[in-house]
Amino acid sequence: MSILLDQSNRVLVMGITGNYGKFFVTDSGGYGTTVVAGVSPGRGGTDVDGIPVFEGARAACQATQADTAMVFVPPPLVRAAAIEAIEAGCRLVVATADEMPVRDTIEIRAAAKANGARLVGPNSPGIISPGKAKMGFMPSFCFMPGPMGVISRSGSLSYESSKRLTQAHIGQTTVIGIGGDPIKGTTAAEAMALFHLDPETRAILYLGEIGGAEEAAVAAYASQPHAKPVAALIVGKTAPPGKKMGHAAAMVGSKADSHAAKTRLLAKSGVLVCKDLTDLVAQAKNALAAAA
Amino acid sequence: MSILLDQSNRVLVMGITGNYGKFFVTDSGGYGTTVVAGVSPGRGGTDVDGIPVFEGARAACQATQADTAMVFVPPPLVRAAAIEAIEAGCRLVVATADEMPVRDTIEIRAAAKANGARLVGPNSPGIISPGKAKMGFMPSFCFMPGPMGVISRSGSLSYESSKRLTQAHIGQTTVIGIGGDPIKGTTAAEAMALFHLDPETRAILYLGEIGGAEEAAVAAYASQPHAKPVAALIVGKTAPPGKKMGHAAAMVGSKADSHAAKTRLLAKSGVLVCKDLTDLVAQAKNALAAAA
Amino acid sequence: MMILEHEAKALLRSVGVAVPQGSLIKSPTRLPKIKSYPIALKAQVRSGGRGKLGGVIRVNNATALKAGARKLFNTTFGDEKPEVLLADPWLPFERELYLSVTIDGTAEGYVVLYSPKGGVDVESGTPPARYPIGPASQFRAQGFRAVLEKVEKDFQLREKLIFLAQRLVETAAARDCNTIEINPLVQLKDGSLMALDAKIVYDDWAHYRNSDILDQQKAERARADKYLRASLEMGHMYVKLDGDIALISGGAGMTMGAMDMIKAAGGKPACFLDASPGPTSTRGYKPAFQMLDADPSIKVILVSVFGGGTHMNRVASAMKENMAMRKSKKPVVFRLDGTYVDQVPAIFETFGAKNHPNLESAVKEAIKLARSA
Amino acid sequence: MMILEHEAKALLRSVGVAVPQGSLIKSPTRLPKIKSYPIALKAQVRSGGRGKLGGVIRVNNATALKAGARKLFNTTFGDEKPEVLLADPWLPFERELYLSVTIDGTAEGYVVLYSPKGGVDVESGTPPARYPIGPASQFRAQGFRAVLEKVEKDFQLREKLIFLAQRLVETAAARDCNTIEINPLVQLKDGSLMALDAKIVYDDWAHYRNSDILDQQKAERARADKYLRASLEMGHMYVKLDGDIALISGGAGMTMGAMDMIKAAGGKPACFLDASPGPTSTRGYKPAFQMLDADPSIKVILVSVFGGGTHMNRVASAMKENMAMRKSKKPVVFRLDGTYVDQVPAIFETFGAKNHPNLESAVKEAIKLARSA
Repeated sequence: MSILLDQSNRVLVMGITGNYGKFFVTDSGGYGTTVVAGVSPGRGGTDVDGIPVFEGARAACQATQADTAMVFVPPPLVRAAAIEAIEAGCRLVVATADEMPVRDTIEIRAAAKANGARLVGPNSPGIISPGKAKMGFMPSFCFMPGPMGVISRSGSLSYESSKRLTQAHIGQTTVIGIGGDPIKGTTAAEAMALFHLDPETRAILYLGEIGGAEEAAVAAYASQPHAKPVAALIVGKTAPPGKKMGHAAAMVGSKADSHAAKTRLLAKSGVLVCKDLTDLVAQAKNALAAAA
Repeated sequence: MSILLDQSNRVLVMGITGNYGKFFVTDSGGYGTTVVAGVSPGRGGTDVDGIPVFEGARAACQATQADTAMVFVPPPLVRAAAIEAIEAGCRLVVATADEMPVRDTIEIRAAAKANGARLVGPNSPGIISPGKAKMGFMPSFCFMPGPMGVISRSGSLSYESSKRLTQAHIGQTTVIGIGGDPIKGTTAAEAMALFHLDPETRAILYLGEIGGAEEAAVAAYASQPHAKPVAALIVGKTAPPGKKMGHAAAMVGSKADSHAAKTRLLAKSGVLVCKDLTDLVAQAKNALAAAA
Repeated sequence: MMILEHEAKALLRSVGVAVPQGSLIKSPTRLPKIKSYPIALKAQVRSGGRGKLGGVIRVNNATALKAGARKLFNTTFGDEKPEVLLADPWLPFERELYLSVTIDGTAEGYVVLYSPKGGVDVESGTPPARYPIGPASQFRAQGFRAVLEKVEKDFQLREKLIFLAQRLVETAAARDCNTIEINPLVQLKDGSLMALDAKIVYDDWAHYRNSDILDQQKAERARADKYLRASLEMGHMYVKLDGDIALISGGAGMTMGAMDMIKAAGGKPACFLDASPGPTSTRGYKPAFQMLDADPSIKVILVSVFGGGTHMNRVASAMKENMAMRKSKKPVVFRLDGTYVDQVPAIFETFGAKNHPNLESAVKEAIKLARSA
Repeated sequence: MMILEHEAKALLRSVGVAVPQGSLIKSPTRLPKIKSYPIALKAQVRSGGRGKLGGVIRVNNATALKAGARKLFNTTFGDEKPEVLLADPWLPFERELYLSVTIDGTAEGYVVLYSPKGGVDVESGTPPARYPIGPASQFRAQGFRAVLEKVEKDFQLREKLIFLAQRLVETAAARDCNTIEINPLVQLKDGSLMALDAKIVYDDWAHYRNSDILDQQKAERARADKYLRASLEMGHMYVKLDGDIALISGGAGMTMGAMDMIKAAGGKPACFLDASPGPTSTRGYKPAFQMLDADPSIKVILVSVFGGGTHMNRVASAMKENMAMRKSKKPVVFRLDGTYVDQVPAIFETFGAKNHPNLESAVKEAIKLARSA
């Protein structure tokens, strides 16, 4: 199995007539994702590679039973598009856009909560359930199906890490990019809880950073009695304090934000902490071994 | 009967330890209103004339089954107090304060709607069901029980008009002050609908002003086939265009706002329009006669 | 209260709305260097209908600017002369549109109005399309899109309008604006939108959380004469009319009702004056009497108060003290009613005043006194 | 990005929060006339710990002001010298408190933090009380009151804090502030609250709807040298470190992962440079190479990109063109991977570059080259 995404998700593409939208139809559709509709106001009635385009999300969902939305509109428009998709009935909305005002994300998350939906992102590579479906632009060759659930705060790092797993024949149930922003549609804690309930996920690999409170949530999960084994790589050991490292949330502001504090807390909670990227596969194997 | 308010309402006074709150306990309590509790943060555990004071609305409602709130706090604090009362379970909230920012009223009204509650006010004298209960500072001698439902945009004008009715032995089921602000907790249309359903209300007297859209709603009610007879006094015949006459909503901005347009529309819809205050009792009598 | 066009544009610019890069002219003798002509020279006044009254001039060179500025500074629009002019670049555009956000009772909050034809004649055309919102947080792109689809064919423009309207609604809520009107909103050659004119009305009662509103109130008082200033500082609401019977009353509806009755009985009301704030203190009425006593067009003052929370014994005492302080011999007619009105006659007796039993009687006497003055 | 104290106070004042009536000093030779001493002379810098570094001086007279201003203008705090000083009246107060609003993931939005003991040592004391809100519209007086009741005994103060906190939360949302911190918030003798210091952090990504943020971004670029300015204009995220191996990467996590690996392998990273914006164009990388080539402390440049939506064939072409434009002889090590990486070797062959098969190998070569440079 997998979490959140497989071939049964019926995907609506918000902004389907843009470059990203068109590439997504080809790339993710080719991967196996069930893309059923697109929205592009003013272009309803046309199609993109055979996928029908609608004026709005409500019409699209009614006509195609779409239940999942991929948002590819410019950052200032993401809030409106995501909330439109949520209110039209999409239960999963993935927003990859970075450069999103935090307030907009807060409002999307609140709208999702009020409607029983889930947001993944923003500032995220998206989510892939290898061999089944992907929502985002992950390089497909880096992934293969298998028992490892992967959670990542960073896009490229999730590709890099997944490729290392795949080369070592460790497949993944789902790889979810939770994003680098301070407010996340899906937090590490929420992603851990989903993997916990997924019977095929035997162990979890968490890819974290300095700054923020996600790692504390990972530690809290790992220290529970029936937790699945967790391996973790935390990057930013060499980041200076007080500087924002690209991601809005990646900054050592207080002591708890630092690489040392985070890795110490994780190790204490029973997480297999990777020394660095080179150590990743070894700890992933240890986690799977612990699950056996 | 009456609308919204009678002796069965269990009234909570937000801001009970202030001057207005204390006077209300004496005055309205003496009139028959069932005042059961007060809120004054920091003064919980004390009492005002035997009415217990609580730290917050939730505690007050739980302890006393209060279901109705009278808000007597300064205008900048009304929004917080009203929403607190609504979320604590009060189904009717009366706010008399003027000088309220419109945005605050919009938010209170939205909170009331979301919680199935009703706001009366702001910038309103409140509401009185003669002989039963009053929420506000109406001079009690102006009112007596009887068959006329009265709706007023203005406080003093409702006292003046009710006194004239009372002197002419025309009693009132309920006199509701809907207030002079552009956004009203209870609109004229909503008040008309409540009087329509009240079996003891035989006719309705509406006291309106220039500006705003309330009078159009009154006309719309009156033109319905089974409407109760409506008499109306519209003040502001001598008001110059483009000037705000005290009430934020009382301004002739467009042609439809004017005294002439409003009285014409009302008359056309079958409303008995009073020429001026002196004509009020005569038209009220005509309305009651029409109901017979 | 309404702010001037250039102030409204500054606020719009600050929230990301495109406006022309104009310059301000504060005196006809201190003119700015204009880099490129033609420009639109615009009188900064609050009165409506400025365009039709010649308040906007197209100016092609520095000489014309000098003449135009002198002319506009010397023109009265409605009842105000401009204290400042705005010199905006004269921009070519493709279309004139109308977009506004305002407060609306039937919308239970904010409403967006859009008309595909903006400009000075917008009011005489088809009524604008309405998108009722409620609280600002309830703005929905799909909701406004559905309204626009019926009146605006250009779908790319529709999306730009949705984005702009949401920003205007957010701004109205955040800055306590009861109206933000852009007319015309123009579409430039590149398809982008720009606010060529703007009208913003602040919520007077949000002054404590918005320094812009507080500053406007101070400026409004500074523009008033000393008597009116004192009255405004007391919180009185005052509108001057052209009659001779002044009215001091409480409550907007009651005050208008009394005005109407004066007129119906053959008199001429001289003002709307709602003295509800501070209604029981001597201090509360003092600036009202001072202002009305100083006004030569006023012959009689009618005090008509019907109080609930306002106790009539205290109003009566306040009247006694105010009468003792007055130097004017203008007659004052009293009609107090409401809570504790039974105590009024005894107080009035101490200074020889009479309390009329009803409004009709008081109005009748006021008219008689005005005629004989 | 963080704004200066006096800018933060101006914003707070505009939304109704009481702040001292201070004056700005822009040069040690142009000092304002101070009506009443003592004053607090405060260096306007973004760096933390200003108080402990002597950045706030109590000044008792005009002579001391001159000396104090000269001293502060010549002091470096962290890595910045003040360009402006703030002269605030030195106000007596009863209590120092701490109040802030910030973004918090576990609160799913805004959180209010309050500590009954404010001042410079707030971080070393008991952690502040937390009131998690979510979206700004979810602020509830009763919610914050329940939090305050546990830590603040003065019930009148509690109500003032609730009112102020709601205004701060509204302001954070309306003006796109990710943090508004008042420390100390002081209680004056009359019980009222005043912000003696203020720190506001804007949301960089809300620049298009907030001219204050846009202006701060422009000012930040204006402060940067020409190379960094070009890089910032491209949207690159750059943090200088003290090593000699520069890194051009894409994605924050990947970039940090590579930095860490350089260090672990015995090298010294010279920067964090995330070039994700415009990641496939020649133009996108040009300012990065120019900046790093011009920096004498840098010996080697390591380009490490692992792309999903970023196609490696286009990155490889962009590298080819950038290499052709460069005048510097600094060695560049490449490691590209991800979408269309199979097309990279053919492109690299045309200009004699080598693509490393993995990060370890690329890092190893970069370290070797740095040692031999």
